[in-house]
Amino acid sequence: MTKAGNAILSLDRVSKTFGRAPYMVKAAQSVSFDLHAGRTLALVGESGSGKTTCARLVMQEYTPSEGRLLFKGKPVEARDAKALAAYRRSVQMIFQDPFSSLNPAHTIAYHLRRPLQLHRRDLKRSQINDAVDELLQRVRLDPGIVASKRPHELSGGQRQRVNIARTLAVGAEVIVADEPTSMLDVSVRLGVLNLLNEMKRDMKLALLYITHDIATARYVAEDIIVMYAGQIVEWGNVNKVIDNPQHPYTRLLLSAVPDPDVRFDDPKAHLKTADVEEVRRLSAIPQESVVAIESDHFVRQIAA
Amino acid sequence: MTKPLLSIKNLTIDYIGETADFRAVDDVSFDVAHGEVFGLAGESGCGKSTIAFAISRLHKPPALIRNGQILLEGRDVLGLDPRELRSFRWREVAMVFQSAMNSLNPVLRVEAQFYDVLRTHQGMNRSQARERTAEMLRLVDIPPDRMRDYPHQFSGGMRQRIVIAICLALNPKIVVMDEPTTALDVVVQREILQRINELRKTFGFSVLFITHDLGLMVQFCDRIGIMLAGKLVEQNSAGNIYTKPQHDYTRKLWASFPSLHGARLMEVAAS
Amino acid sequence: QTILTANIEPATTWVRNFNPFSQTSARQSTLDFIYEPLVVFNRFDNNKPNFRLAESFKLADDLKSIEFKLRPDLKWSDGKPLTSADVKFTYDYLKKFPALDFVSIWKFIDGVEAVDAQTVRFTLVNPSSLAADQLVQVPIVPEHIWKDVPDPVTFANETPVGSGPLTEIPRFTGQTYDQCRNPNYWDAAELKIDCLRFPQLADNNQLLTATADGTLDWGVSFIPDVENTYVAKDKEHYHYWYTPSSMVAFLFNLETANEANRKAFNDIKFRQAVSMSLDRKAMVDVAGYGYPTLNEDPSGMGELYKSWSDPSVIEAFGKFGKHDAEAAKELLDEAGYVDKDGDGFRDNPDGSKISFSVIVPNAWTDWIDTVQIAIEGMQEAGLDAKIATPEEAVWTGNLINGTFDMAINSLPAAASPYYPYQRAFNETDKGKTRFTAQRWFNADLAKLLVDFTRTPDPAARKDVMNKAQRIVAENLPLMPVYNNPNWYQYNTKRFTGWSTPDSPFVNPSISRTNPARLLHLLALKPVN
Amino acid sequence: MGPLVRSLIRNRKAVVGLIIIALIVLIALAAPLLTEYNPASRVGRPHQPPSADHWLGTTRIGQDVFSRLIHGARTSLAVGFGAGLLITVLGTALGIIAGYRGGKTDEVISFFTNMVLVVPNLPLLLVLAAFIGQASPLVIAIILGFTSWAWGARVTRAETLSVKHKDFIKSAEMMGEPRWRIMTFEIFPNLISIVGINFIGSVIFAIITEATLEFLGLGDPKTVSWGMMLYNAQKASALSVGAWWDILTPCFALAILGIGLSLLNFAVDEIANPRLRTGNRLSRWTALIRSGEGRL
Amino acid sequence: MVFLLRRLGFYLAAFIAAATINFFLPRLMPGDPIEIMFSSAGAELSIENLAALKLTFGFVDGPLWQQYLTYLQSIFTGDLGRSIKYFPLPVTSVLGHALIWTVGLMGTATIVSFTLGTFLGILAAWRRGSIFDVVVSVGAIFATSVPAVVTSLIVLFFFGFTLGWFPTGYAADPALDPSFSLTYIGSLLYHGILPMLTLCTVLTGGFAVTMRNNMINLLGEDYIVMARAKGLSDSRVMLWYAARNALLPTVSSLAIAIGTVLGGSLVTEVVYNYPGLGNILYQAILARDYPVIQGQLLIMTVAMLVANFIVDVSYVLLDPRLRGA
Ligand SMILES: Nc1ncnc2c1ncn2[C@@H]1O[C@H](COP(=O)(O)OP(=O)(O)OP(=O)(O)O)[C@@H](O)[C@H]1O
Ligand SMILES: Nc1ncnc2c1ncn2[C@@H]1O[C@H](COP(=O)(O)OP(=O)(O)OP(=O)(O)O)[C@@H](O)[C@H]1O
Ligand SMILES: [Mg+2]
Ligand SMILES: [Mg+2]
Repeated sequence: MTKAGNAILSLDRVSKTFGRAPYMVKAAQSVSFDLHAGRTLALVGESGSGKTTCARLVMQEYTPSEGRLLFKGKPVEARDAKALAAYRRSVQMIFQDPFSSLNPAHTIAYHLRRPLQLHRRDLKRSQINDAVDELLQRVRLDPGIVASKRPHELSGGQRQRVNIARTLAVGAEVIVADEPTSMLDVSVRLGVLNLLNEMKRDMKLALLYITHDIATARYVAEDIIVMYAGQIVEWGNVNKVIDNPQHPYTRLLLSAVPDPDVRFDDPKAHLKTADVEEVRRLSAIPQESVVAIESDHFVRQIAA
Repeated sequence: MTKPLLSIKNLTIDYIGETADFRAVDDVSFDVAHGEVFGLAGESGCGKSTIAFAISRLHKPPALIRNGQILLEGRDVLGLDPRELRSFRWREVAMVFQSAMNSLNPVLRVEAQFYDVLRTHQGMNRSQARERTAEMLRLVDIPPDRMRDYPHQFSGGMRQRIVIAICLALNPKIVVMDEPTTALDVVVQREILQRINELRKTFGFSVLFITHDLGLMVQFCDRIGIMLAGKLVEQNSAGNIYTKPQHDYTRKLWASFPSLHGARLMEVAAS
Repeated sequence: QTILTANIEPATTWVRNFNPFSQTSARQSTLDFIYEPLVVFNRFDNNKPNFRLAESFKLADDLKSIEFKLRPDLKWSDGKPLTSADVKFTYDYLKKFPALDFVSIWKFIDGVEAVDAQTVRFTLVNPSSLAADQLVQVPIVPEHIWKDVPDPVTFANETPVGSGPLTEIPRFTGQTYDQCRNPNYWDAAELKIDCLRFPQLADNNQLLTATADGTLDWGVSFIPDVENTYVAKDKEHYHYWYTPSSMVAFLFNLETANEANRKAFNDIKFRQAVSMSLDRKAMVDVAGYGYPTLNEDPSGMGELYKSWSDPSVIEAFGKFGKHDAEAAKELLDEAGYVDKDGDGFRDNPDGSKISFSVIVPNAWTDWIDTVQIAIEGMQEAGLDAKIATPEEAVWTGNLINGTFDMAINSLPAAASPYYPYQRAFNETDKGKTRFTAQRWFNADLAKLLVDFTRTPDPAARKDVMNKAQRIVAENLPLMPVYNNPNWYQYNTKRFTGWSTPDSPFVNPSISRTNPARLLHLLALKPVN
Repeated sequence: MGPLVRSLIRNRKAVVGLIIIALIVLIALAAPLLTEYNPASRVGRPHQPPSADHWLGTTRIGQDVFSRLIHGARTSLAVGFGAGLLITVLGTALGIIAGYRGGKTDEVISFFTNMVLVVPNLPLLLVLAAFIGQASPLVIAIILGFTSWAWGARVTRAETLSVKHKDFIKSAEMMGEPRWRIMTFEIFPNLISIVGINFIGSVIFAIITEATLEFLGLGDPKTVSWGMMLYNAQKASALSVGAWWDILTPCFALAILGIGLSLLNFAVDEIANPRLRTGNRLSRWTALIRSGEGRL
Repeated sequence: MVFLLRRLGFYLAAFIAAATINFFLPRLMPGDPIEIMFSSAGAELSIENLAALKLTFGFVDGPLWQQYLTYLQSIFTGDLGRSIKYFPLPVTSVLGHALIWTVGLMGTATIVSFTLGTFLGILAAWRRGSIFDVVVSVGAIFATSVPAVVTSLIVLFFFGFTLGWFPTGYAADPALDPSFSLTYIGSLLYHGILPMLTLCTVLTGGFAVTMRNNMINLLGEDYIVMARAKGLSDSRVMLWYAARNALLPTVSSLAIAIGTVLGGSLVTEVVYNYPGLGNILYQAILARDYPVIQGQLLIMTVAMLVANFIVDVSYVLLDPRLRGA
């Protein structure tokens, strides 16, 4: 897809299937993409299209059924424990549910202290506390107030900030964020997204942003991938894809996004069930050929 | 204005605590007209579901309705005796719950869950009920022959549509929908809401629609109320809420929405 | 029909088994009542023979053989004649199936022959004046039935054919069974009772209920606080009479592996002192509810073998069988057993430490209580004694193998003190039975016991026994404390003719170990 | 732990339960100070009814029942808490390991757990106790520990499975926490209430079972314990001879201790699962409804 | 189906494992049953007779593995040997007789207390916080926390001895012959009341609590709220929606409860001298009746396995979600 060159991490025609023959689910089919330092790649698609599967492949929670994973240009070998550990450390994740991603039994400070103890052996005990404070400040939390609290005493947005701080503490280079704001209140969503953006910019992180909210994808990402039934159907520069959707599924998705400017009564906006079914049917058929609309906008052909 | 269908007056609801009470709904009043879609928006925990529950009087301890009136076509819902209440529920007010995915009983066939309602309220026998069930399922694009399946055999969107079909089985006067599509993806959400919109036009029921997606709400609702910490802070037509938000909080809500096309409100957010 | 309700054995459910050779699992009403003995010796009447199937017996002068003459015209309950062939068959049968030979009769005899239809002759391994006593313990079974039994060991003999008074089983359920009149009983005229009924009674509580509400006419139960819980319910009709039975005694293992203990145990002074420290009265009253008979006789004769007892022995050694805490301490002091290391307990004169446990089976509460009292006494005397309560099986094993220091043990009651002495002090039995657990053997005593069996003359026998008991009392290998009660409750409401303290014509117990129960049964009559 | 203790103190059941247990523990600890009678020796005539000298009468052989009662409490408590601890430690460790490690480890542990669950416990214990012979309280506690962990393991495993899928475990793994640390520091603290319920339940079970085994005659007769008191009283036909104090004393002692522990157990259950709570809230609510200050 | 097959596999494995434990346990017990038999019967056998007897009882001193194989083989052919205490009855018939009583007592008690407990639990949960709920919860605490020994002794003391209302032993009046007559059945019931009462007291509380807690957890589910919103009557929501679903975990607790029931019935049978399996086991242990002990444990294990299997099956029947799997 985008040229591999300086990608930190790339998926090279990776497929993942679950189950056996009659009940086989192809959760990801020949998926390829690159993550670059300082850039965000958004992954959108309907529920069950394989987004989380991709995230898990990146996290090495799943091993690919086919294809390979390149980290800084080199394939990641499961046998090389040290390299694997380094990989795991470099790729961190922010979960969808801020309520379950922090251990209710521990203080916020503990959550940040542990990665430091594990990965920053050079730090002395006293320095670790300072480092914790610094991390909290970086995600705009007041260490004096927050450090000694437990997760349930924080709001969802605050918790997501703690999660971000933790990925930083581990020393992540790639952050996978699987719907990091979908469970947050509308009013704090942007704050978290802005923070992620900032981190990406300042720390030169590569960000994989998974969402079904195309609007926020456009807000945070440079590149976008649209998935359907395990396949990437369209990808490229985020603005170009959204403003000039080529694949019928991308168009369907975009037309379904709530738009306060168009009321349901408006016949223009009406989705016909039959059409929707047809788009779904066609998009689900595996296709090889890819058409480049522009240098940074590609679309998969659909079956005739 | 004609007499409203549903009229909520000074509704105040507390959750009783060990020592102090928590006021979840604070002096809320609004009306829903015949055939109208009224939207309630607000952040999580502002009391939207609490209001929805009160309309069918579904609250259990420790919820306590401290004050106020709920009138449906002028009849005081809070004054109904248990028998009246049973026949009032579903026949007049039907509900789609926040997690409609889970609101079907997992161990009963879909058919049985229709039959329950039809028998209780209309005294139908099994074959009559089956006929009616088939009719309702067709309305929401579910093949009627699947009525003998169990809920877990349907996808989330289908389950949601089944619930909607059950809702409409008795031609209720108003359907309360508490975030009916939160768990679904946008295309399915769109399909379902469109279908509700059509049915509403056909059958003429009103809808009380609860969500925190303002964009969606403006698309779907006729009038919208904005809630903040148990209070109804603004109430206006959908267009006005969108274009001329009055309350600061409403404006802030809008500001938090990145828009798909163009960066209309981005500046507000950044500031 | 007159039915007498009796209780012989506790049971959770009745199992229909009337195999007279099956010691543990046959119903205990099998012997004597179904299979009549040749002769019953009445211990309560100077061991006088009461002729049953046999009308006489004759011991050869050389004491090497014995002939029994059967009554004429004896019949089995099925009407077939009972002859000497059946007797011979039975004894030969035991030889063929040693597992059936519960009295080890073939160690005692070496041949049996039918002299004529009415006479059988046994030849003995060793000359013995006690041959009849031994031989009559074997039940005689009908040849025509038993010869076809494929496996007599597992044979349950559900519908027995017998020779005794009560052979018919008209009713048998898990909770009750009746045993009724033999239609062909030779002594039918004497039998006034038509049936014995045995309700199943599992434990003390049930027994007590059945006894106290008058259901039982004849019982062998332990009843706690019998005066209050039983007699008081109907003073006129409810009675009990507990005669002395097996002897309970404490003993030291003279061959214990613990050297220091062994030293003390083998010192007669030490044993005498310990014996004096035992509060036998408390054991009887507290541990035994007052039911056992006190036994303060260092030779073990006691009440049970009173007629054998030599007063001069009691005079000389009696004080060592009586509780006297002060005397015990004095004797220990005198013998040099004093506390050398200051731990509060006496040590050997050479300073080695004496410390031992008394073993008693885990579930036998009355014995445990007895041992507790013994230990209180020994501790009072300054000895480091403790209690240990192994499982019954382990206890038995320990006694047999000699892996213990001190124990409580019992010796079964018998017609004369010869039997317990023989059991306890016969060196060839060492390591084979629990009765030789003390491991004390004495050549003079052994010789006296042999003499006893070869002495037909009663006066001469008494003389032999006098010598024997003196040796025992002198050496105190056992420290008798009491004789177990021979349980017997009887109800005079429906039946009379009971053996009572006023007319003690027969051992009153209905238990299996008392063949005289047959005589007792025949003496009973309905009230009207 | 702070919040747990606070919730315990606020829970009425917990308070009553704690008071009962504390009282019994205190009495057991102070036993030698409360009576001059040696629980094992004869200090009076047999089966005397309660009197000023013997507050709860005497046993069949004249031991002081009160003295046996309060000394016996020590045994019951020691066995209960000892075995309870052993059961809980085993059950929790196996449950967490099985649940967290999954795969083969889980299969093996689960198989054993299910095995132990389907072998009837008390009969097995009976046979084991008989096998060991004159089982002292310590021995009973140990057998109990090694045969009764299965239920706890199963529950803990189930709970571990649900915790394991929480994102905070995944993030700890991603961070590179070693497995033992995840099990002990990440998972375990979240199972505290389950472990607590398991512990109290096991204590109750152990106390009951010890008493039962001893009652059935499989204990060591030298032991001074409530089970032995029951056994001796039963053996002496205390019921039939009207010596109710001999048998009812250990009966009520066991019942009261059981109730105390159960109250605590229910309370922990309620704290772990707030839905089960009734308490103050509901009474306030009811009062408000009654006074007409609101309705449903 | 696959689910059930897998469970069946487990049960078979569990059965063999239990049989194995069962084989080794009594063999490790100290003491020789024959010797005990004779020492407690007060009779003595000579060494030779003892050896002969042992042979008859099948105590061969062959290598352990050989004994083990023979044992396994005989188990699968249903031959459990002969009882020593109830010699010469085969173990199967000793246990067979006792089984009837235990199944009668325990089965009835389990059914009664499960039904009653479940019902109380349902009502208590439905009327959360009411006096009824408080009474049920507190009652359940009391009932479950008092050992079965204590309950049986106290019940026996008051109703059997002090008041004398009920018999203190036997499964039926021994004067009556077993039959299907009214008097006999009446006597059976009369004698069964106290043990039944005890068992029910011990069990009902547990079932009530489980059911109550499950119900309370379920009552928050959306489909319950929806059922109420549908205007269904309270009883229908309570039984058809809540109770039915709450029964699922309760049923699984029933399988585990069978163990408790077995334990409880053992004690109860001993206290009331009921001629059931528990009492037989107790007596067998006292008498070191190996064959009976082994057969007993095996039967109890099989009972547990069968109970578990029934629970599995009913689980599948009750929960459609498992059916497809
Ligand atoms: N462990 C698994 N075993 C079997 N099938 C799986 C597994 N994980 C995912 N799948 C299937 O793979 C497909 C893709 O799932 P995935 O979770 O990647 O979707 P998604 O796009 O993340 O959906 P959502 O937006 O709901 O999170 C789905 O059909 C799902 O059912
Ligand atoms: N049973 C209860 N006891 C105490 N407080 C409750 C209870 N149920 C709800 N609340 C509180 O009442 C407030 C309003 O809850 P409600 O469910 O009506 O919010 P909502 O607006 O529907 O939120 P959401 O968008 O998350 O569904 C919340 O703060 C909640 O914490
Ligand atoms: Mg809500
Ligand atoms: Mg000393």
